[in-house]
Amino acid sequence: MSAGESPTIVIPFVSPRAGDPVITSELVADHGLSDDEYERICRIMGRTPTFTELGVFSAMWSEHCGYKNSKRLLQLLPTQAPWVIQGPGENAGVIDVGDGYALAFKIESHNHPSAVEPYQGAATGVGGILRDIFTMGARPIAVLDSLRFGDLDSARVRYLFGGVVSGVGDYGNCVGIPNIGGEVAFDRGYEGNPIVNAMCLGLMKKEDLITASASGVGNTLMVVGARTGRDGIHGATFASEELSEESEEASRPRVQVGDPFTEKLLLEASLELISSGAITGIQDMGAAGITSSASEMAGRAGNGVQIDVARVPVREPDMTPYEILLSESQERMLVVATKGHEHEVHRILEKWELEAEEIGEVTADGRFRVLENDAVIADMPALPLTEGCPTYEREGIEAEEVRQLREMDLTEHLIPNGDLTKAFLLLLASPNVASKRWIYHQYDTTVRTSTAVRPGGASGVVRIRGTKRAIAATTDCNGRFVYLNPRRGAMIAVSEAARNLVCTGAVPTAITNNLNFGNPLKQHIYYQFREAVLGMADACKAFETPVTGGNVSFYNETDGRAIYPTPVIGMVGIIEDLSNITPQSFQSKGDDIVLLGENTAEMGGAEYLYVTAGLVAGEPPRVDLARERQLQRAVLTMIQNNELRSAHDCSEGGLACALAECALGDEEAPFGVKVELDDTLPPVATLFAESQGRIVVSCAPDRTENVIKLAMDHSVPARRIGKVGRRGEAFHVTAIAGQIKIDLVTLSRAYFGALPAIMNTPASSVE
Amino acid sequence: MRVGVVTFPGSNCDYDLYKAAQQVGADVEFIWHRQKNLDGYDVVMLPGGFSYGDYLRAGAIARISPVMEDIVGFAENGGPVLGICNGFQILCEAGLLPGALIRNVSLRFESRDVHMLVEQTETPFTSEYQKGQILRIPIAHGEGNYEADGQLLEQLEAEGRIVFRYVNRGGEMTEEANPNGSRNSIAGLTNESGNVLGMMPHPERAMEEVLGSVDGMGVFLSLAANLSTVVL
Amino acid sequence: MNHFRMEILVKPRPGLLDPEGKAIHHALRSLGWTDIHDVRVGKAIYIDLEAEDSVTALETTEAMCRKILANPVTEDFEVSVVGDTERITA
Amino acid sequence: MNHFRMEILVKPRPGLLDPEGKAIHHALRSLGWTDIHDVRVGKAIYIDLEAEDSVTALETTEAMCRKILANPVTEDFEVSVVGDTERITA
Ligand SMILES: Nc1ncnc2c1ncn2[C@@H]1O[C@H](COP(=O)(O)OP(=O)(O)O)[C@@H](O)[C@H]1O
Ligand SMILES: [Mg+2]
Repeated sequence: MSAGESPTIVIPFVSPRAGDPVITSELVADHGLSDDEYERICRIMGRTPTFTELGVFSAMWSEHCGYKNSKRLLQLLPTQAPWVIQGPGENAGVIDVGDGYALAFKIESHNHPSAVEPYQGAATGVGGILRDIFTMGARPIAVLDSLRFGDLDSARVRYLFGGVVSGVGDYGNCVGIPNIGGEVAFDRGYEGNPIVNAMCLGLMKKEDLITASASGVGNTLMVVGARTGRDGIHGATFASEELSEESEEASRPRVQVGDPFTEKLLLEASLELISSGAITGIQDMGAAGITSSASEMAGRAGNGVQIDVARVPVREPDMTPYEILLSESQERMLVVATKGHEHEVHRILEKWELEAEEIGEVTADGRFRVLENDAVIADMPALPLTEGCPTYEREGIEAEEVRQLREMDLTEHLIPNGDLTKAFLLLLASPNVASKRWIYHQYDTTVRTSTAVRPGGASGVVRIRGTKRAIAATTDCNGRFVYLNPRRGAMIAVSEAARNLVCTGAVPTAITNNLNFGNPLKQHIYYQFREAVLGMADACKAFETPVTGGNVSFYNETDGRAIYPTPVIGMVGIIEDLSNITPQSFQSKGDDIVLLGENTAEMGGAEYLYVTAGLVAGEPPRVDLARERQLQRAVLTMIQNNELRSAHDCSEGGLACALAECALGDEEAPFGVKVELDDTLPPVATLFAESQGRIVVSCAPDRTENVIKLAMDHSVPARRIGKVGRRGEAFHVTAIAGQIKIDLVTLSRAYFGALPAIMNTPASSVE
Repeated sequence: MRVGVVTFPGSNCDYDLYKAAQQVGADVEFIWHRQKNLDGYDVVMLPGGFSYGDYLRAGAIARISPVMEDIVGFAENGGPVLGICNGFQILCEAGLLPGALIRNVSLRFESRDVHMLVEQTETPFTSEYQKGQILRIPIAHGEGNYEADGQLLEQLEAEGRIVFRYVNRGGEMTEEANPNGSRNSIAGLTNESGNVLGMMPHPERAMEEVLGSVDGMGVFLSLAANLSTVVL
Repeated sequence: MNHFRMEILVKPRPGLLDPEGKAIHHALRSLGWTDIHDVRVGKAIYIDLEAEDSVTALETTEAMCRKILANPVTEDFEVSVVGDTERITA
Repeated sequence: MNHFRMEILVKPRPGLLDPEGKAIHHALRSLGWTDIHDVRVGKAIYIDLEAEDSVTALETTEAMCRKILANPVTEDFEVSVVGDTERITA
């Protein structure tokens, strides 16, 4: 080549595989690619892609893998802090938690699969998130689940709810990872399109961190674990489609079945592989299977990979390369073994009664090349698969319908329709407020013997064996607030998560998030998305809780109607000393009850409106991030100074419901309550408004002065509102112009009996 | 005391059991399910979990693991064997304990604290408890419903082989206090010679205040007390 | 009205992973039964009911399957009459 | 050698508690099917194997049942051949 001449680019020619369909514009559209995107692919390839190549591009450039419509906004989130070891971009985020330990954590959604097959959809959701954690070299130590369903009066919704809960439970129980918390909400806004998000936390010694990259040219790619079947082919594109009547029928063959037993073996084998030093990288085969794991691993290392699909162990005969590359069969991993150490991988896998097969190698040429025996059937540049997906920023406009709901005048609802005690019982027995025991009694919460606070507390806590430390975690999001005001709603979600951690004695440290939204191509959905991301970014900055990873789930729509925008926040915190762990419920009769924060008449989005009037309306409560931060600092100081016996934040159902939860505890020995509230507000607002920035604490009477003083030092309003009564005494809360008085047995029955009673009525997969 | 904790594929309480035994001063080792030699162990413990995924029936596939033959021999020679949760299920499947554990009446996995009454203290597993003591201990299982025919139940009662029974906080045997529908509220029982104990609740999960209860310690302290005298 | 005993066989749909079948297959193999190609596990449900005749009994049972006994997404079912009044009371 | 598909029906022994059957019975009743006397739930296991002839296939399968597939304390079993080479490969 002489100077000035441009280098000749050799475009590898790949002849179409016999039997593969020809590429037509319909086929391109079926793969979820726009004309522009297809042209871009042709430019990248330097020719038209083969059918297999089209499948690979389509999966990698799907919303699920390519983050087309979210990437630009997500870049606005804060991701850095001195304690962040691994930010977004890996299988999971990792933070330093002290004493030489690192914590990996992440949240994932499995909404669409769960809508079609609740049990398997939820189970495989848990399976996927566990793999994301142990492929970082961390041993999973806890799971949380964040769920949303339609109203439980539908037999189909009960079927979905019951199926999801046993799916989440059976999978985690079998693998042996304790569930330490989560959340659930029921609202017609989720009818037909449930939300199933699972979060996992894993612990490792800092030096055991491993990443998912295909480094070391010449190293061997191995697939380990379960065999590849036709499950979930095109799951990644499927996860990015709206649900419709037909999709339920049409997507059946895509259902993936989970095998938690194999997962448990895979977990042990993977951790053993990682500590053996025989491998340089490992990644779960999640959405888009081998395709995404291989190309992402290549992309991260700036290398290429060559894979022979004929060597992939399959479960079914006659699978095409297209199917093998895109299968989403569960419980599989891609491992990069150091050249010459393959036998060690085989030895470890054999011990755990699992298969391992060498399927290819890491190359230097930056190509993603696929062979079928000797024939090349795909040959494409690796980097554009992971980095080349076009990203879009769209215009967002608020829906008129939502604006009207938000601006609705709620004054008439401040006048109670009858007896306050009756309204209160109705609220307490609403599945959104009532005890969630029916759920978490199906989850193993104590396996691994490290759970210090089980589900039912403000946040779950697991101790780190051999240290004085513990990790706390919570998931939070009130979708109604986000629906009515996305920016504020997202801020509330972050604030509430932090508040929940603080109540158990933890310092909020970092978040992962799961952004569940409708179709982003619709302007009003994009508006919700953008506003929510902006709100989250502000709140995360205010609380110094960087985002270390997350997941976006778009197209959560049924027949054109979107769910409430639901940006679930999964937050983790550190408890420096086990003695700081603080319960949520009252501990001792005669203790003073102190309210931190202020009651307001902000009824917007309150559960009270939904229960009494079927309304989701009004401006959600204000949230002042600076004051919220002060409140949380104050409570942490009180806890560290040993001033408190309990702390509980006010959320769904307002102050009255928070007090009831403090009184009831785990049902065994509830305490009476005597509280007097002198707020000059309508009693409905005092008792049931969901104003932000409030925490109910209890303390020994000789500590009350300190508690109030500490609050004042932080400019947090505080006042003693009453006393913890004797066991068996009444629950009595008085507001100006109204009161709630009720015996503990009735209270307990309403709160604990609600969900079991509802779930005792038959469920059905058909309406 | 030298304790062997057996790990089957799918066991998930093996590590917890290991730690619990270590806490009372035992010298503990894991026994891989393919191991064939139990020489030198004073106690063998079968942990909870989901050996072979609990597929077919809980404990059914683990029962054919190579180690089980030796465990049967170990038990026949009087060696103490403790099976907790899935370990209990395996012992029943292997015929080392009578009866069977079938699905909970609720058909749901049941995970929570239960209360159980200590009825027998003349066993190597319970000598450090008081007769009539009420323990608060976690359960976590889907198939813990102890099933046996009337004749066997009578025999178990007559021979005093029921060691633990589900009760409420006040010590009464009630339907609500029975978390899985077990016949006669049986939570744990021994074989005829008293050296094999199976129980559904998890004493190893109730060993530290930070976990909510220390009521499970008695099981491990009893073994330590009984076996260290044997060894010395 | 007559008595019928219905047998309902509920099987995992072909192509779907059957982890239980896989585990049993593995166990049988390790016990020396190596000539096995495949194991699939489903449910066998027996319902004793009263109906006009066997056709109605079958129809009713199929309706139960669609409504609650089988999961249409993951399972297929087969219904048959395996007993009538005499055999049941015997 | 020939291929056989074996069907194994594993049923809870009469008289023993069958929590799943009871729950299904209850659910069916509350859905309006009130003419049901009893529901029992067992397992249906399908094994594709190779054997000399159907007699050997049956014997082998029965041995599997005794060894592991059924629990003699709580379950009875029934074995039959439901398919041979042709039907299986079809
Ligand atoms: N799906 C779930 N899985 C596990 N625990 C749950 C789930 N839903 C709720 N919980 C637990 O029930 C308790 C009450 O839930 P919630 O009312 O959402 O708490 P809060 O309002 O304090 O955030 C919490 O401890 C929570 O962890
Ligand atoms: Mg709440």
